[in-house]
Amino acid sequence: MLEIKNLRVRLRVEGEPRTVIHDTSFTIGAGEAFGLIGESGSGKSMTARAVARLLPEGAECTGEIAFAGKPVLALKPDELRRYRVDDVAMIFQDPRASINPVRTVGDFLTEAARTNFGMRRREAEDKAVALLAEVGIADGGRRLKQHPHQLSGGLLQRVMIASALMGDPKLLLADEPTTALDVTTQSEVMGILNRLRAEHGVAMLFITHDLELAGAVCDRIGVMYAGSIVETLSSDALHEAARHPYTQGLLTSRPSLTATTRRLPVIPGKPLSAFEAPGGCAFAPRCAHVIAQCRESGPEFVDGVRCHRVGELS
Amino acid sequence: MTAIALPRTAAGRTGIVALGVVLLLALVGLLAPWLAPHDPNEINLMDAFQGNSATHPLGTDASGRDLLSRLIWGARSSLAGPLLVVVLATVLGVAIAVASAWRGGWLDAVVSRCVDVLFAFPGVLLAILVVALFGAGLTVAVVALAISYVPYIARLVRSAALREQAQPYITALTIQGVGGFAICRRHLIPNLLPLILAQSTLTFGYAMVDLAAISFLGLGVQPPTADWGVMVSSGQPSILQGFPQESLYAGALIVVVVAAFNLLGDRLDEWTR
Amino acid sequence: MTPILEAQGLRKTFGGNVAVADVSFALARGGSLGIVGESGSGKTTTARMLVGLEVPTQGRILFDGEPLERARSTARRRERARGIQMVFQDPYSSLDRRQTIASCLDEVLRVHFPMSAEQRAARVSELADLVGLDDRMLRGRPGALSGGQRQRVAIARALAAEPEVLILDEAVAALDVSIQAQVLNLLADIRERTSISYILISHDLAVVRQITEEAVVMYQGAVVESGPTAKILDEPQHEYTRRLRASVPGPGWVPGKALASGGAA
Amino acid sequence: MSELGKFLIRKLFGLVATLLAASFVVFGATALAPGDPIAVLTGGRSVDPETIASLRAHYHLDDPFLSRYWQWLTGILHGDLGQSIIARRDVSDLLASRTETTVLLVVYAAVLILAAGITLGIVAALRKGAVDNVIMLGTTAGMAIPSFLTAIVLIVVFATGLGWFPVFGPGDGFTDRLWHLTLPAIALAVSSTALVARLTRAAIREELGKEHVETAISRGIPRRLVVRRHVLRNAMVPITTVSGLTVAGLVVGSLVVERAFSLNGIGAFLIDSVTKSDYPVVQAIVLLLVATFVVLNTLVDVLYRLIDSRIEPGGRG
Repeated sequence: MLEIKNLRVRLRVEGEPRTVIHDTSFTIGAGEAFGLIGESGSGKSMTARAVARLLPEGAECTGEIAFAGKPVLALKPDELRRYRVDDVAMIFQDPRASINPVRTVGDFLTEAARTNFGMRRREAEDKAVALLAEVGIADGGRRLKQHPHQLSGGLLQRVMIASALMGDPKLLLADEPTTALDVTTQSEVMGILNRLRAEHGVAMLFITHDLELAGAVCDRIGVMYAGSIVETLSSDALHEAARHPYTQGLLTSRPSLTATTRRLPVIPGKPLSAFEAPGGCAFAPRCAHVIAQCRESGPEFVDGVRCHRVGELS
Repeated sequence: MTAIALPRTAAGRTGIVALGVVLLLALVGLLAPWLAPHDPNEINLMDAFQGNSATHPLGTDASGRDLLSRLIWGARSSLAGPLLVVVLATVLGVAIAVASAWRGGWLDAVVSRCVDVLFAFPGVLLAILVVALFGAGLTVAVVALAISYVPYIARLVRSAALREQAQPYITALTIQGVGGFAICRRHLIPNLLPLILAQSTLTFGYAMVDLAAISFLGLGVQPPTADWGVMVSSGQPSILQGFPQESLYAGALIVVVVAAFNLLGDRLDEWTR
Repeated sequence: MTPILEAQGLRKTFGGNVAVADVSFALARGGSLGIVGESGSGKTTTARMLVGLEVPTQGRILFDGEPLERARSTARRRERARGIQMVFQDPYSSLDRRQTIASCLDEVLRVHFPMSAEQRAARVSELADLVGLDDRMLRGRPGALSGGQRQRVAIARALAAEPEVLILDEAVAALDVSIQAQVLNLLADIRERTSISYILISHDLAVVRQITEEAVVMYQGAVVESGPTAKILDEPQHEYTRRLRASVPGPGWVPGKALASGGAA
Repeated sequence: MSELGKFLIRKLFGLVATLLAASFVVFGATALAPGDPIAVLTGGRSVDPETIASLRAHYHLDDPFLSRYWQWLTGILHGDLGQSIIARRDVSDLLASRTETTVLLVVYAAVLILAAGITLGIVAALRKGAVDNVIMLGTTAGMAIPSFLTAIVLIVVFATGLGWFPVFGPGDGFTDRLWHLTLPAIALAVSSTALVARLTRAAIREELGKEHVETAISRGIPRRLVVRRHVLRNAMVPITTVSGLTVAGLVVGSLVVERAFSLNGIGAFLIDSVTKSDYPVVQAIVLLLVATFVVLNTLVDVLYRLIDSRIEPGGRG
């Protein structure tokens, strides 16, 4: 349904172009959940923004993003608006900043339905209350009259999920939706998001830095490093079949809940953004298996992994 | 601090131009005795209202005084006045703000109440009240205006200081047992400095307008001293006689300086963020 | 052996709000204790009481068996600083952006020890070595460093006063996964080399397991469970601990499974 | 009691406290002043001690300070603003005729500022590029022009030059008055208009960059509705505050403009009284202006609270 090919994004920072997405390709099928994981500066959030065409001003975007065959990057303003109305909905990291603070929760939830589908207020409110019930907010009628500052972060993120589903989208873009929440709240909100997504048959692009979380809620996972996807794999195979040294490193460097090791195996150095990365393989400076070839030429993305030595290592 | 790079953006360049204008005019004021072609106060009624000429490049006023010389000498009080206002108001405002933000408690409460009361007196009004009581003159006007600016600076700096001292690096220093005075002097105030500088620059523009207004009202610098504000005022009767030059030249200089300081302040403000 | 740091019935109220209701624990000399909790659990207020930023409404803190007095004066603060130090969560705001790293470390040495400039310079490079900072970084300002490097500076600064207890307030929470692992290893190395004791304040159970032996779980201002970290995580007794444990994603995890009651507002 | 009620009562209490403190400052400052009021009363002539004594008694100059303050304050609360030393008439009578001119001038200018300033600010914020640049350039210049200079330029161009407007005087009858007050009002409005325009632009630009605006866009709400419902509506909060405070500041700005256009308003009267050391008049006018300023500020605060639902009881934000 969503097909991204050789996506490349450059932002203007203080008048200078900076590559944030180097070369990214992946697909998401109808109803599928795809997790995009990476550390800071990897370009994962920018990928989601590119899909919704919400990149900052002055951003340059090349390559292809096709939604059900529609070329997203070439949509005219009116088509773009219909695309956002009918096809995609986005959920952001900080619900408190993402909901207009001076309007009521009801205004927020019903605005799109009333504006875009011409629903009457009562009708839209009924639908909103029903969706609030689905996200585990029972007293929806009362909540509609409240202002965002009267709700906790966890509740607001549920409101955000309900609002995303108001337009019956086909693809949900979720950008670190639980990062700002407490662990127990994260679990609740993720549970709701996961269940509703499945019930409503909505596909999802899930952006997170938490590999385990992505593994638990997504069908497939793409691991991003320095603006490129270095590996895509099925969630089930995450722990057993990770082939790229970066994916393996991320899995092992995270402390375990069930066992204590004296020292964690680490990836040396720090994560780089696309514009900081050297020529050749971007991960080469941090890779334990680096050979001369890695520094000379960037590996192609072949058979789900981007590594020169994948044949020998896995 | 990082090496100072020349600004690349158009906005940055206007900042540099503004700074150049300000420095140039300040230099003119400093070098007035050497630059001015005539004695600014030399009255020659025979030469009144002359147009531009070789001896009087910008003409003369109603008393036949050389306008160029008066403008050059006028740079002194016109620039020094606002500078004094800014320095006085900033030193007082910052000291009060940092002390009350740092100590908190009753000191902060008392200072906040006093600031609130001072806020009830808009700048020029307080100056007028003080001038009414202590007599007209530049010194009185400068002090009065400075006092009326203190609450604005104090409020701004206090809230910035509160934000800054809530930062963990200040907490870390407190935990280390570094004394409050040392923290304020070595860390808090230096980190507020860019903000203070930007604010002072903007304040200079306001001070210039307000002082000129006070002089215009006849309550600041007293004629016949050459001062741009005074010249705008004393040139006013000449306008009806078809000779607006004195007011307009002096006024134009005020506008240029104020605009330059506003631009500079905006750039500094952006740079601070 | 007397615990190096002990909290007895700590309580802190702000106006009518109870931030910390009742907290007691003991940190063994050379040991490492985790204080686990989510936002609103009172764990940060507890940390602030330990370093003297807040005065407990009730209860007391014993350092090496002696009750700690209220740190009113600068001298008292210094004395406490040589016993207990703290590393903060945010590596960006916990360093003065205008100060070079060397001068930041030097300032702490100057406050605490009567050393000559050369002695201090030598000690600064020793500290830098300990946390893995090179000379170029020492001469630079925080702006030139990455988040992980800054956190190393913050650790070095805390160690400069040669404290017996280091409080790590979510000290690795803001770091990227690969950097977090590096800092966790560093913390383990430092404890091995200096026999310092840690108190780790964290919401991240895996991190707590990695660097602590004992832990207390806080919920709404009170300790609900305490004991050896491994035991708490493997066989959680309190309902809240179980919920917290079940909320952590991992292999075979199903989100929302831990959801016991419909979420509270 | 409702939160709003509590808020209003607290505001009212603060207003009264500030006014009391300000009145004390005004009166106290006058008492501190060097120079002898008797000298003003007698105009510098030598007078026999009995006359001086009777004058001192008449003006209560020998009473203790606090008692004089109390008499003055209670007088004011009863509408007695004291007596002019120079004109030997009640200050309230002297002010009555002059108030109208000043109020009309300030209201006229306020309307101009709000209409032009907010419009320019909105246009500049939403039309990036040439339009924005021109408005920014204009407002940069506008903010740098002192009102007395604007006054002079307006007189030179429109009054003496083109002859479209009268040069001086307040005029008779309402329309004629507006006619006469047009140039003064513009002179008073220019720099404040520029300020309001810039701050409006900044407020809207800031709101445009907010994440909730991005959410609205991502939900496919048409841009003009996003701007109207989310950007302008939210930016109104800071814009109201700034505009309100700017308008309150006009109370003082009018002094200068009245002088430049020789209008017989309160401001001109104040300056006149200052030069003649007519303390009772100075006290009364300063207090009046301060009261107006403080009341307007309080109104702005109340308005702010009414349009921003986020404000929790006990403070802003």
